[in-house]
Amino acid sequence: MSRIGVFVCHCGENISRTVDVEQVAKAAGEIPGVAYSCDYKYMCSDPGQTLLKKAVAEHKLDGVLVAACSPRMHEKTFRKAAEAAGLNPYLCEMANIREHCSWVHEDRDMATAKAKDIVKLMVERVRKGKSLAPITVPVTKRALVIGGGIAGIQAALDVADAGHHVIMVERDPSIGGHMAQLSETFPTLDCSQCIMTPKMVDVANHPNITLYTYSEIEKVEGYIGNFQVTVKHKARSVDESKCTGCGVCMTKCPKKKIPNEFDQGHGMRPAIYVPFPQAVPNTPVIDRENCTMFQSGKCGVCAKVCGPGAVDYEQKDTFTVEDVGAIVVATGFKLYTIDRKPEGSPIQGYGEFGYGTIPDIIDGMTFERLASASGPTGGKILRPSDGKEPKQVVFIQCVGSRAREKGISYCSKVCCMYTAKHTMLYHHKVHDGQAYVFFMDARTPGKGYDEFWRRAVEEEEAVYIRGMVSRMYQRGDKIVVMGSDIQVGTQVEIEADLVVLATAVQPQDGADLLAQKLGISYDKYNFYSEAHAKLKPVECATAGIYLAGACQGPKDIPDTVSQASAAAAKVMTLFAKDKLERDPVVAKVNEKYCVGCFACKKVCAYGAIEEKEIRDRQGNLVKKVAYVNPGVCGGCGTCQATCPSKSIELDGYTDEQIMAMIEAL
Amino acid sequence: MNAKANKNQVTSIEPAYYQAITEAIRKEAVQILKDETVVGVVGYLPGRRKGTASPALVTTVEEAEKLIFSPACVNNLSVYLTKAKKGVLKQGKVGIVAKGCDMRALAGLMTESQLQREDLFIIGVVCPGVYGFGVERTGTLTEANIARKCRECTVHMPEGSDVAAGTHTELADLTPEEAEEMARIEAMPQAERWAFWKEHFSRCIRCMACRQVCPFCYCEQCLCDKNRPQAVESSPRPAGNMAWHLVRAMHLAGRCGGCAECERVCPMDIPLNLLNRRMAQELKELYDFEAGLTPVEKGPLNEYKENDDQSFIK
Amino acid sequence: MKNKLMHLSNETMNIGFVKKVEALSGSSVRRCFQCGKCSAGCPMSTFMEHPPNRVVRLLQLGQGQRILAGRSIWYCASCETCTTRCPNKVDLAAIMDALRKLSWDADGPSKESYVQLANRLFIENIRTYGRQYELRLGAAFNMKSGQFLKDLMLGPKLISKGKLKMFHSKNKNIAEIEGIFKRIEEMRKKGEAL
Amino acid sequence: MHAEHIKHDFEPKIVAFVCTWCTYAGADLAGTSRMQYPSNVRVLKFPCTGRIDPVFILRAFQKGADGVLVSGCHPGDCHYMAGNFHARRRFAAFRALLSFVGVDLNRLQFSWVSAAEGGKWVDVVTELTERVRTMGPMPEFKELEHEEQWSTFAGASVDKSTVLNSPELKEAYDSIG
Amino acid sequence: MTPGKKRLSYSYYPGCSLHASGREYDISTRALFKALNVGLKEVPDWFCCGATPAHNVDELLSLSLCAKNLSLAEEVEGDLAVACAACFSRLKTTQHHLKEDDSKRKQVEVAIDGPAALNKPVKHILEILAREYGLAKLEESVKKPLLGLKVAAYYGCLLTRPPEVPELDDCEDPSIMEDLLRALGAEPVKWSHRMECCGANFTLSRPGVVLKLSNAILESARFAGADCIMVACPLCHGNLDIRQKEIKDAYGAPDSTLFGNIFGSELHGGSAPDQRDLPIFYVTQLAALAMGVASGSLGFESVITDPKPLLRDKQLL
Repeated sequence: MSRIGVFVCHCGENISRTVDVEQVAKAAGEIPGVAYSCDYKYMCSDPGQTLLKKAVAEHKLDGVLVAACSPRMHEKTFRKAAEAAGLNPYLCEMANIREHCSWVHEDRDMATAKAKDIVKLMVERVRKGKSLAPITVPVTKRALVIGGGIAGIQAALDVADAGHHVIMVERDPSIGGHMAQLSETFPTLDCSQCIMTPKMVDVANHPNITLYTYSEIEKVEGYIGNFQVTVKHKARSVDESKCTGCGVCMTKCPKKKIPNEFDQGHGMRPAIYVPFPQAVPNTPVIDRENCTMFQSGKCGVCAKVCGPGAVDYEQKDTFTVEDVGAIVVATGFKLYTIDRKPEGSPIQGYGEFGYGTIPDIIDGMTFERLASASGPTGGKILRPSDGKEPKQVVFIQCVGSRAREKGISYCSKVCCMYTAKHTMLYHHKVHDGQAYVFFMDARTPGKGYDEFWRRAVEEEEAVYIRGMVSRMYQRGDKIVVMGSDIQVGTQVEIEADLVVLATAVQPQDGADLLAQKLGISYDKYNFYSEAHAKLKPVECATAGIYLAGACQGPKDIPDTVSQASAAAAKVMTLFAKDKLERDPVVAKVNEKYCVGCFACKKVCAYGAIEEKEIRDRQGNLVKKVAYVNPGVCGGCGTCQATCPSKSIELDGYTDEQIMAMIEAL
Repeated sequence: MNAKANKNQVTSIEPAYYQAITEAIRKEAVQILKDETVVGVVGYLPGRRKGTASPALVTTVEEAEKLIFSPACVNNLSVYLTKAKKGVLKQGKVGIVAKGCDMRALAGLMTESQLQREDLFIIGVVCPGVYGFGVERTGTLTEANIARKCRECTVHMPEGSDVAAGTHTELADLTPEEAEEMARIEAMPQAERWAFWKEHFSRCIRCMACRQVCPFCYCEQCLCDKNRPQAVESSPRPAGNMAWHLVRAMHLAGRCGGCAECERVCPMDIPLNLLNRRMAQELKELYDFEAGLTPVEKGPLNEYKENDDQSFIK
Repeated sequence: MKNKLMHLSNETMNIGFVKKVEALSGSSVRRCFQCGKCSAGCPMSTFMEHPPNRVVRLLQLGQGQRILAGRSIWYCASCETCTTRCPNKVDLAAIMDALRKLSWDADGPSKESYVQLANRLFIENIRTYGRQYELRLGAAFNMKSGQFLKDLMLGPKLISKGKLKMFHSKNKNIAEIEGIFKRIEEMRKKGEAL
Repeated sequence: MHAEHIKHDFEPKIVAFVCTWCTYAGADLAGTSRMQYPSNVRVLKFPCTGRIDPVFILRAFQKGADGVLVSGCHPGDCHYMAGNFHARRRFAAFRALLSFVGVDLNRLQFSWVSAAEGGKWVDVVTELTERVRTMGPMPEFKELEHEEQWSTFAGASVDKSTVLNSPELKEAYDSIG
Repeated sequence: MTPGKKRLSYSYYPGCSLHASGREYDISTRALFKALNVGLKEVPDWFCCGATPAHNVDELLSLSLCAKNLSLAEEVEGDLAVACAACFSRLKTTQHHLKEDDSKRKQVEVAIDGPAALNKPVKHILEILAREYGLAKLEESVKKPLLGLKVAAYYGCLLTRPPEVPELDDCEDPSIMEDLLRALGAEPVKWSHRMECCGANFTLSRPGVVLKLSNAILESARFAGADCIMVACPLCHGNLDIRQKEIKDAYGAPDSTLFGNIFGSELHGGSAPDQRDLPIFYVTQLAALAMGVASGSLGFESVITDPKPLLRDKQLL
């Protein structure tokens, strides 16, 4: 760059009060290579910008420096102006002589001297600058949604409704997730299945949604706009294309006493089954572990009774590869259990509550099933051990949650509300029963939430006891609950018929393995990490992957749905253009000198660096070098600082630019 | 670290010990050349002058029968695979004779994707030490003629090799000269430390022998040879010398295996290994990293922990 | 029980005392979020005017003197149930030890004299004889506490069963015990130990 | 806030290498809040502390910096997720090396200054400037710049002009240019 | 060490109680070890461990006393066997604390004027029997299985709490005593109060406390249908055995307890609450009995709540 223009701004009096801008402009004009310099009252104003454009044309400037405010303020403004004048926008830089100079110093001489220095440094930066072209990446306008709970369903429907194709992958035989298991939902107490099942059907019927249930993610390759995802379709043993969903196989299956996972093990199902009557798809799956045919080779009843001949014992796992441009991760949660944990596990069980051996100590989800009209008791609250109606029910909050001694320090966020809901459901169903709740804090922020909790206390007569339970043991057919009421300052002992534990929300099993496949980060509990806690709560740090629901942290249904729609909006934003354009501040590899030590790859937080083979004309491998995928590179430059031979370089912050600035110190 | 129980501490290591290793190396080298496991073996042949040895790539059984191991086998042979005899790996698997410090370099080079373990047949040598420089070469290794780096060697056993020659034997009661020297420098007042290194570096003639002999200086273009921008002045003047040696120490931090070849080949007797050892010591203290005998996924400066020490940061 | 107004200010909160408790016990006080699990499981809670969770709460408020004035700390049986079950890993048993030590050092105005007396006699016994002789301990306790008739019926029965020895001798190496006591006292005098 | 206007005998040259997302923004905030601090500091903006190469620090000292500041996002706040973590290790090692060769680490400051910490930026810069001011100019690297290799030149007692006083030498030297 | 090849042998720290109120524990321990051919050599000139009173008011003293005892124990070969749960807890706590806290260790080493023996393995006799001698071998050695004897295994506080110190078993749901009982042929009952506090050393200063807490334990054991209680701590034994009569006097009246209230009338058909005498056994007494050791050498005569009727009833005498 040999014809640089320097424009010094007064910013009204903001700069000129403490900095002698004329002197700065004059000094700038004397720097070799500066072809033009001037000062002006308001560079960012229309006349100021016109001044800049004119000067570029008149003086044939090939680089522009505006000495004014912080680039965080007006860099875009001036780059646009420079572009309008026919310059590459990246050849326009700003020298910050306001925030970093005139506003923070009062001595006019020293501030002026500093301003001159800043201009001198930045002139060097402009001099060594390069024209950069925005990077474009093609976008495949198909989205993958992992997980078919309410989060995945919402995200999938939103994206599909916007006209883009969606692939939904669900691990279980049916979509619906945890929400399908719930009886009623806070704070309105509407029936969960009533609001959930229509959405499930929508997914199944949507022309833009391809639904893969009983399937898992095998492998993920590619980057934003261009992922290749291998999906594993686990053998269902039932041909989905033939099955009519008549259900005869299930009624005829001789093996019927298998605890039903959907009912938390309290109801029974056959070996060929759909998890629940409203399942989507309504195609059964054979549980091979429990099927007599698979275990001993003798049975085959389901195949015999199936009219369309859909039962297929020979079915194998199959794989498909899907090209997608964006991925929404909505894998949800699981509930903590109080059982004894394997040795060395960071999470501990509750020995003081009997390690889960007392049958009438159940968790919240089991209570949901007991309260659900479609549940194993038909909606009657009956306790598991003897089927009696419990008259004294103790609810305990924060089991696992907020217990760093058990390995979980966080608050599970939903338990306060659902416990309040449980006390109401219980009171509605067992009028002469009494509910007690041991709690530490009632955390009920949310629209209508605190009112809901107060209703449980004031109208539904739940007795809330501020304190925790130290021990529970079976005595006769009662469970003795030893707790304390810290407000009264005494111990409390309750002989309960049933105890319901609000157990912690934990990430799904295998969340870490999926994260590793996706190349996204997760916290020490295996919850997925968002790119920014405040401003990018939906995005992953890995571009093109978005989070929805409890896989990112405990969430209730409204929050989950909001985040799912937000994730869908992010996907749609990405899909709004045919090509993805992004800031060209990315790293490039000098393949001539790269020796392939891949230190850059090791430090890259984005996984943007790949190994590339260089071959000669005969096709023989000459060497392996690093290759930066510009679509993925975040532009931090850690790779360049790490590279011993500096064979990788970050555009916009090249060694040449930086060294030139240091030389000018 | 080796189990103390199994090692044998002696006051001198006699030629017979080296002879036994020589035999073992020859046997193995002949075998793998014969059965075409490898296309060549990098090892040591007797030097022209008596009592010396020089690195060589042998490709025939006849040559392999001349391979030796003696206290004069000072060179780190790993450098031959990435630099001097780089081409040979393209022809097939290569055998290499490796002392503990060579093994470390090989492991480091594997970590850095410069070598693949499956391309190598490593004939490990249980090395009790080699000669220092300017010492009397009697054929017997003693406290008087052992190299400085070998006095504090922790890698006598070449774990991770395909075969190992020799039995674990060490010289007893060696004074840790390098450690003492490091401690002495650390104890100096800051200005004196500066003067110490300034004097040493001012002698540097930038012959680049240190770079040439270093297994880790395998860059095709050294940062210090670049002139756009010129980060390190390339003429042998004090400013550039200081910058060169600091940059080199930084680039080797977390990688250097401590073979001290740089120090051995320095014509100006600059104690270069002290810099490398100081960095190794720091990385051990801060991140519990030690250059080992097996490749790792990432070196200490290519990874991080969220709770790394930051007591020096405000 | 009087419910005295708690006036909180930098002056009335004795944080130095809390720091001492934390140093002696090696456990954080602030970490407690008052879930009350300690009090729920404490076998001695019913005997205390401040249940365990409130002892920690008073510490958090810098009200060490209120704790020392009461008898709660002397009714702790050191059963470690609280420490074992605390969700926040607050070592309450160790905090109780620390509080008793500080009360002991201050010759505190505790209401609970019997437990303190028993402890004192127990330790004196060790210093004098090296081992514990229960008959002497019991007798001395009854004498000093003025309960001459306590366990009157039990004593002879136990003696006849061989459970209480009428006679006993000192350890041969009793001087070593005295040495331990002396050296600890010295360290404390020099401020080398708490 | 009015800083005192004292004319000092020595105005140290302070160079700050900062990341754009946190510390640069923090310094901006100090500006918009009109906080005052010594004008000695010259700021070089980087995308991330992870981009900062130890060579830059070395070069800054050689080019006359009396003090160097490296500042970025707090751990966990890195805009690029982990750049500052890598920088932390790199500079921990570099500090050890500089100290070993006899550089006074009081001249090299590292800090985490977030976009919200205008006050901390002022504190860090002020403290470093004042500390370096009391230490005086940094002679080490500057001397090296002006010294020649041969020991006769390196010897402090020998003045360059006297060595170049023979006409032949002078001529040879000038012809090198 | 492979069992069977070399004879197991231990150094032994009995503690004060085992030389006085808990003498039958000492006697039966020695008899049992002899019967099992396991060596036991008493540490000469041991001191009191300081028990609860010392750490109650002076942790440094408590740590120093234990450290001194540990260094005395160093003189005797073999891991240190401890029978008293309180001594065991103190000795293990001392090792744990001093290993973790360097400054405390230094203070203690000044106090005892020598190094603290932190690596001398300290073993409770329960773990020696169940793990080192081994349940299988123990079962083989049984000569007179304790058939039909329903035993409530009582752990108390100090054997398992806090979990990181004794490292004996799960701190909330241990099974070592029950396993041992099964090996001896007895029938461990499932009961609720096996880890509740008995009142411990309040027996001297505030016996009322002990009466209340120990009563709950006895009631719970009776409710579970136990014939007797097995303990591994002389203090627990003292409280449950010596004060059993007193407890009955204090709480014996119907409807005076929680259990009496709720279950008493219902379960016992309106009759008076269960007031059976519950003999309290030391683990070593039962084990030795099963090994065929003569009952005369197990100190049954020293016990207040006479166990002989029960043993006769079960044909174990």
